[in-house]
Amino acid sequence: MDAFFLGIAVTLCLMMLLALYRAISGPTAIDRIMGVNVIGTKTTILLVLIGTLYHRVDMFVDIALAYALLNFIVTIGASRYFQHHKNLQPRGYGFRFKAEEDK
Amino acid sequence: MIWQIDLSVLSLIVLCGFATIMVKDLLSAAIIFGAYSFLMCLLWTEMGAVDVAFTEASVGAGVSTILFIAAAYQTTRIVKPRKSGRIFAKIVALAASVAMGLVLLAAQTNFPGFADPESPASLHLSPYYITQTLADTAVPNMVTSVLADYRGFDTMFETAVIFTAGLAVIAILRRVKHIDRCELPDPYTISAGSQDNIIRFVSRQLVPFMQLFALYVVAHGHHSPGGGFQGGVILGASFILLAITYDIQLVQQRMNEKWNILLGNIGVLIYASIGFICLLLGANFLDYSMLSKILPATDPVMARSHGMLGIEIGVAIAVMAIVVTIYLNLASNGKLDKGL
Amino acid sequence: MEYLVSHYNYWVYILLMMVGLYAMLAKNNLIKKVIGMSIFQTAIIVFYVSTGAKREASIPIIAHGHGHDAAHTVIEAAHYANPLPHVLMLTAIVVSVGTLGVALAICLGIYRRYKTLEEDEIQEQLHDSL
Amino acid sequence: MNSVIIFLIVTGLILFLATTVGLLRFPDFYSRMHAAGKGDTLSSLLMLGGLALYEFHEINVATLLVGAKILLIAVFIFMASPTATHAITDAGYESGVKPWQKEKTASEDEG
Repeated sequence: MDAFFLGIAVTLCLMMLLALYRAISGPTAIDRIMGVNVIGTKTTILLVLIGTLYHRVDMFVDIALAYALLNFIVTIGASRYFQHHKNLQPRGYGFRFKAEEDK
Repeated sequence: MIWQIDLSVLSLIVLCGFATIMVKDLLSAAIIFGAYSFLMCLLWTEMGAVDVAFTEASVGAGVSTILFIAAAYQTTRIVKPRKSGRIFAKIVALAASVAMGLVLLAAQTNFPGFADPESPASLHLSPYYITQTLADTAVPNMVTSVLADYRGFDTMFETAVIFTAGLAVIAILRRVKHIDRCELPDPYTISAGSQDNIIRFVSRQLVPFMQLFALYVVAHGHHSPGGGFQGGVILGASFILLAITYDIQLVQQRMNEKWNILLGNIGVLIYASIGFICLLLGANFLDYSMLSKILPATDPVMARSHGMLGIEIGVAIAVMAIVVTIYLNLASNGKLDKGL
Repeated sequence: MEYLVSHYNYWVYILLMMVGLYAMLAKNNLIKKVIGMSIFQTAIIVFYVSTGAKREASIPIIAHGHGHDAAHTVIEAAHYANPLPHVLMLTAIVVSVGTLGVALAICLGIYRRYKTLEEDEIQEQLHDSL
Repeated sequence: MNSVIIFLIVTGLILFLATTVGLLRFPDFYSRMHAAGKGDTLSSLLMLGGLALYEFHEINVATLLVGAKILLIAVFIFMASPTATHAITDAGYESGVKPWQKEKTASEDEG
C-alpha cells in the first residue's frame, strides 16, 4: 500500500507541474491566481499523503487542516485587488478593460 | 525523508523561484511567490520538519502573500522597463551571484551527505534533546520543548523582534493628522451586488472555525506540531480574512488600534513576567521547574510543561496583534480607514 | 554517483541563493528586491533544515508519549530528525514576516514621497533636489 | 476495503488529470475556470475520502479522530474551493475579460 501512495504522491507532483505551467505562463494575472489555487488544494492532499507515508497522519493532519482553512485567503485577496482596481490599470495584461470600451 | 517526493518538489521550487524573478508584473510575482511558499511547506513536511512546515503553511498562505498584494495595491503593479544604463549593473549582479554560487559550491564538497545520520550537526547536543525531552519536561514534541524551555531566551527575544517590527511599521506608515496624509486616487468602490454576499457568508462561517482551530493549535502544541507562533499567525489571518471580505472598519470595531498595540505589549510581558516569577522563586530566569511551588499539585517536571504553555500563550497574543497591525497599516497606507 | 545523490539538496539551496542575490542586486523595482530577499531567506532555511534531516528517521515528536507512563520506552536519537535546526528556522520564518512587513512599509513610504518604486527614478529625483 | 480506497484515489487522480488538461488546453479564462473549479473540488473530495477510509482500517479512538479530521478538511475544501472559484470568476468579469467565441477571428481575439 505504501508503494501505491508513493506513486500517487509523485504523480500529483508531476500534475502540479502542469498547473504550475499555467501559473507561470498564464497570459493574465487571473489565470495565475487560478493555477495557484489548484496548487494550494493539491498541497493539502499531498500533506495528508506524506503523513500516510510516514505512518504518523495524526501529526500531519493539523497542517493540512490549517491549509484548508487558510488557502483561500490568498485567492480572495488577489481577486479583491481586481474588483477594486478594475480601471486603474489601462495598460492591461491581455485584458480588455470596461473603461476602455465605454469610450 | 522520501527522496522521490524530495526531488520532484525541489525541481518545482527552482522553477517557481526563477519565475518569480522573471515575471514582469508585481501582482503576478506576488501570486507566484504564494505558490513558491506552498511548495516550500511541502518540502519541509517531506523532510520531517513538521513544525517548520506548519509555520510556513500559516505564514505563507495567510500572511506574507497578502502583504505583497496589499503593497502592490497601495503602490502600483507595473514594473517599468529598464533604462539602458542598467545593463552594467545587471552584469555586475550576475557576476557577483555567480561568484557567490561558486564559493558555496566549493564549500559544499566538504559537507556531509544529505540526510546522513552521522553528520556532525546531528551528533552534538541534539541527541541530548531527543533522548531527555520526555524525562525532563514531559513534552513529546521536542521542537516545542527546545523552543520554549531549553532555548527560552532565544524565543523571548525573537518575540521582542516581532514586536519591534510592528512598532517600526506603525512609526513608518501611520498617519494620524489630515495634513500628513498623502491622498492616493480613491479605489473603485466594490459593486454592492448580491454576488459579494457569497464570499462574505462563507468567510463568516469559516472565521470562527479558524479562531477555534488556532486556540487548539496553541494549546495542543505539546503533543502535536503547533504552538504559539503558528496559533498566533492563524488568529491574525482570521482577522485579515475579515478585513479583506468586509472592510477594515469592521476589524477596527472588533480590535481597535489601541487594543492591538496593548495586546502586543501584553504578550511580550506575559513571557517576561513568567521568567521573572521564576527568578523571584529562587531559580534562574525562565527555569520553569520552580513554578511547582506556586502551581497546585504539580511536580517540577509538569511545572516545566505548564510554564511552556504559559509562554506559548504570550507568544500567540503578541504575534496575533503584530500581524494584524502590520496588515492593517500596509493595506490602508497608514490611514486605517479603507483598503484592500 | 553517490556524491551526486547525497548533495543535490545543497545545489538547490545554492541555486535559490543565487536567484535571490541576483534579484536583490539587479532588479530596479523595490518590491522585486524585497521578493528577492524573501527567496534568499528561504534558501538559508532550506540549508538549515537539510542539515537536520536523517535517513530512515521519523518526525521529531515522540510517538505515543503522553505524560509519565511513556517514560520507560527507550528513545534512540537516530530514530528522530534533529529538532535543533527546526527550532531555529521556525522562529526565523515568523521573524521574516516582521522584516517583510517593515521592508514593504519602507517601500510604501518611499512611494508616498517619490511616487515611484523604480530605483533609478528615485535617484534622479534625489539628484534634482540637490 | 483496499480496493475501495484504490478506486477512490485513482478516480480522484483521473479527475485531477482532466482538470490539469483543461487548465492547459482550454482557450479562455472562463472555460479554464470551469475545469479548475469543478474538477479540483471533486478530485480533492474523492482523494481525501479515500485517505480517510484508509485511516479506518483499525477502529479505535485515535484513528477515528484522525479520520474525522480528514473528513473535516474535505468539508472545509468543499466550502472554500467553490467560493474561491466564484471570487476569481467575479474578478475576471469585473475587470472585463471577454468570453471566447468560436467565430471570432484571431485579430479580434487579441483585442
